[in-house]
Amino acid sequence: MQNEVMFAGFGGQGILLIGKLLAHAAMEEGYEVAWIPSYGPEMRGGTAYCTVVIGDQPIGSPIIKNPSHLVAMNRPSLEKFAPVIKPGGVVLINLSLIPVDSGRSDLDELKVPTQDIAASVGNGKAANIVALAAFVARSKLVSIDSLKHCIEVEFAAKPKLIPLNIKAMEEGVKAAL
Amino acid sequence: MAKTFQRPQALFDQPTHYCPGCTHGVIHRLVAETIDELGIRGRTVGIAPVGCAVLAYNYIDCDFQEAAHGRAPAMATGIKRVRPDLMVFTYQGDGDLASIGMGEIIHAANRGEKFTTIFVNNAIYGMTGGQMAPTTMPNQRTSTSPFGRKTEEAGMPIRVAELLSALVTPAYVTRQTVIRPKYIQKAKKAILKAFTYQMEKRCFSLVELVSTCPTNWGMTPPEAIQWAEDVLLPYYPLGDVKTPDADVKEAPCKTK
Amino acid sequence: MPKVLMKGNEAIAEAAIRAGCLNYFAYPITPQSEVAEYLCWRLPEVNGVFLQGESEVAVAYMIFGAAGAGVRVFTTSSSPGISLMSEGISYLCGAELPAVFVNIMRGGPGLGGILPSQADYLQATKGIGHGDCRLLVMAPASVQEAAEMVMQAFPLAEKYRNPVMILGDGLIGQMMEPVEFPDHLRSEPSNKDGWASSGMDHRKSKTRNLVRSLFLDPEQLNRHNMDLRAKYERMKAEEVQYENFNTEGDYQALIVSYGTMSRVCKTAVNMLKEQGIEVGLIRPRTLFPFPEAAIGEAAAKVSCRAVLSVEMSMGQMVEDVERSVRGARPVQWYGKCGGEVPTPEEIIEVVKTTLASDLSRR
Amino acid sequence: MPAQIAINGIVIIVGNYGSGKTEVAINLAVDRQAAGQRVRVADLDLVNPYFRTREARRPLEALGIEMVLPPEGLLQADLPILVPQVAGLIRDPGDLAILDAGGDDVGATVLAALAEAFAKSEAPVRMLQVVNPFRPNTDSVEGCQAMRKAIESASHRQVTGWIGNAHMLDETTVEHIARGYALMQALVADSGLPLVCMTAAAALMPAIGALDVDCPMLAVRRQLVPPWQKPVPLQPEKSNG
Repeated sequence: MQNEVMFAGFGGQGILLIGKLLAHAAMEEGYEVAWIPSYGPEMRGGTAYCTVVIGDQPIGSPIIKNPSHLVAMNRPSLEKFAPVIKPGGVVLINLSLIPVDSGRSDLDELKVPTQDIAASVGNGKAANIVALAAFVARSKLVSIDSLKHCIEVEFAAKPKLIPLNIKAMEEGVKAAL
Repeated sequence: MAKTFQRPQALFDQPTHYCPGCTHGVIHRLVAETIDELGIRGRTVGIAPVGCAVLAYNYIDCDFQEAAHGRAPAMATGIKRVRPDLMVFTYQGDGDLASIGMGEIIHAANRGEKFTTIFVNNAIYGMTGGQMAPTTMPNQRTSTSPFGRKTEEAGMPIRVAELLSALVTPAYVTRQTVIRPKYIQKAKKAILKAFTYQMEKRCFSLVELVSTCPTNWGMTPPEAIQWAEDVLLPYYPLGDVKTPDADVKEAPCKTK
Repeated sequence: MPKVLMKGNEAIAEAAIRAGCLNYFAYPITPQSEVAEYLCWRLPEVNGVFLQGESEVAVAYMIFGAAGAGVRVFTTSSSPGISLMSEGISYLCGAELPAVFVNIMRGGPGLGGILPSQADYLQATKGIGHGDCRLLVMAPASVQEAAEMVMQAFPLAEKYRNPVMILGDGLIGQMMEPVEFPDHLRSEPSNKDGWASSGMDHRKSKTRNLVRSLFLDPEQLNRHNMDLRAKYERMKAEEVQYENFNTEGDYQALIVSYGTMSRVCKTAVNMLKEQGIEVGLIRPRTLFPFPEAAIGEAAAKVSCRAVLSVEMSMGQMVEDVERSVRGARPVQWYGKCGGEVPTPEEIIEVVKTTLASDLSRR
Repeated sequence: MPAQIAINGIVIIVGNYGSGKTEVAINLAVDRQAAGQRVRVADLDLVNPYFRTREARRPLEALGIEMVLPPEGLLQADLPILVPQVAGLIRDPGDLAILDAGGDDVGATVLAALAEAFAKSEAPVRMLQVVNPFRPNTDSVEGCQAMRKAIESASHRQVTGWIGNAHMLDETTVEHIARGYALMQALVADSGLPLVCMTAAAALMPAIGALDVDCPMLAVRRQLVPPWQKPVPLQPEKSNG
């Protein structure tokens, strides 16, 4: 079994970080993981994306043509990647910035106003955590407990940020229900 | 005094390969005497350049590394950073230091690397057969400037000591010469000072030594000395260009 | 210690420290600058030396100086930077100094691009510097392996008194994977008293050492080169590393591929198996020495009808694969470069076409 | 043709790059040694580390010709090494001291540094310029004179005579030597300096008799050959003199 998750959005939305959090959580649960960034010029201010591969066998190709799932944080990302997602995958659409849907009927679409939710817990910047939590709650690739643990580890150096991000996570999980 | 004629312990007892009238032999001796006087032979590493002094390790008796052309300051940086307890000096000519290795010497000096550079400036490439150097004088004929150095094409000769002293960091930059006995004591003192500053962990020091190359200049040794005095010294004035006590406010140099 | 999730570049940096190498000189270049960005704070924690040089040319000689002084030292760079270091690498080989160079390859020629590539294969294995010099070249295919190879590289460099290169591609440097570091190794070349310019006082012998590569007497220089050659021959005898994948049973074709590319090929091999087509794979872990015998043997298997060298280059390793197969089977190349990475689907297509054309010829 | 090359004291061999100075110096030494003169040779080529007299040191020493060279370990060094023995040789050259300088004015520059030694020597000093008229810059009287001027300026010495070394290596014919001789004659007329000798490969010597050459001929046995050729053995012939 192998799942590939594409995270995509604008540079500065914290795309690479939520990819890393998912990879970390999957690793903690004993899966084989790989986090593959796009490190092209587009990462500087333009589109940022990364792919997280989670499997129970050693991971072969890190180049993924058709990911299983998509977390789209802006409209160009949805338009670019929704067509290549494998049927049956979860597609998270950041409703705060994307007024359209994926255009596919064979995907599990999950629309979440991530910015608005993040703003409601205290900081719009936590939209990425809201999105990740909602995606995890829907796809069930890892447990929410693992995710929580990894968020705490990630922000260990800035402990003031932990409560905010945990709150954002909890609201994200609720949004997926 | 008999002492003057004693062979320093750091100098091998063998004739050099240098041409008659060449100053490398004298400079080797001054470096060797300095190493003896400071008692540092067992923790000194020299870096021999590409140039006539490539075989300097045949004459000076301490650990040595042999550099690629121009790279001695980078190598000295490598040694000194990982082994700050060692005493490190580079021995470089004008082609090596002022042409191909200009980038390395400027950055090593500017980082304040704690080694000493002996810079032998004889205004010509000796090893490769008398080609033009960055320090070749205007109208000086060399094998690659057969009609004399044209300043409109090659610019004016580079005054290395002044150039490096424009940097804030270096501790000690001086220009001396050994072309006549009357200059040698001062040159010796400068070399001793440069090594002492290194022992005191002060930033980079460089001693430029105006020298002769009778063979490639096409002169007898006495003619070469006279030419150096008449032509080189007015353009390359002797004396300290930068001392560690100047610019104390800005420079990161510290005594231990 | 437990597994941690790290970028290849970070893992390479941390692995060097755990291998006892506390000295790093480098110049930034994408896609490996994270190594310097990691070590600039990590090395001071362990009282190590971090220095950003003014150029790759200077860095190569900082490495020379430090290696010549008898300490473990390494640098990391990417293709154009390695080209600038290649003069210094030749001097290190000539002076027989141990050091580790990591090349996280990007696209070329010239400025090329910053995306992953394997286009420095020939440079690393055959053309790294002037003169008869060779590097021991190791090619990791995962972050874990990159870390392990860095840790192996230092003792190997010291065993042979020769630079060792870790040849990774941009993905190896940029990808994050779980990594587990083996225990600490010793931190100094154990044989350095015989050759390092570390100060006479620090040696029992109290005799001086010269670190040099100039031999004016042609007989002496020839002898020196014969000694170097003997070392390279010893590497060939003792240091070949490779991985076999799906080669136990019969297979119709054999793929040779290394680094990131080999992982794509493994996926292709698994997918082909599902379609009933068996393909074997050999992944060289060392590129010099090259696993000639293993590839020659695997290609000679009766069921094997063709050999395919798959690379992120325009056909470089294929020359060594051809040399290894020695005409026993047709050898083909497939590859892309400049940041384009062949997908498993493309490789499946190429394997099928190769087998079909091979059948039609019979 | 006159059989003897009349030289003694100090003979400096100069000429442009590739004029054949070194082969001339070697064969001149062999010729004079065979004629009974006690010959010493100094390799003064500090410029170009390829094709220097030192490469023929073994066969020359076997003939009893004394060589003044840098120390053994530095023979192949890319370093200008002017050993002090050269000054000694100049002060006391014996029967004949041949100084083989480097090519062009650049190679002759070293002679200026030796001016004091020359001044102290009582022996006659000749500076002979070797000319191969089949080389690009010395295929005319003007070219040869320009090279002479450059060498004289760099060495601070006057050229005193010419050696005609007309050859096309292995493709040399008698015709080449005849054409070379014609140019040397024009050069003698223009410069007023004597033609000390012409050269020809030893194998060509029998055919030279047919030419109307009014100067001594030096038989040349090539020593500085590429690795795929063997040097012509330096057998000292009985001199006619």
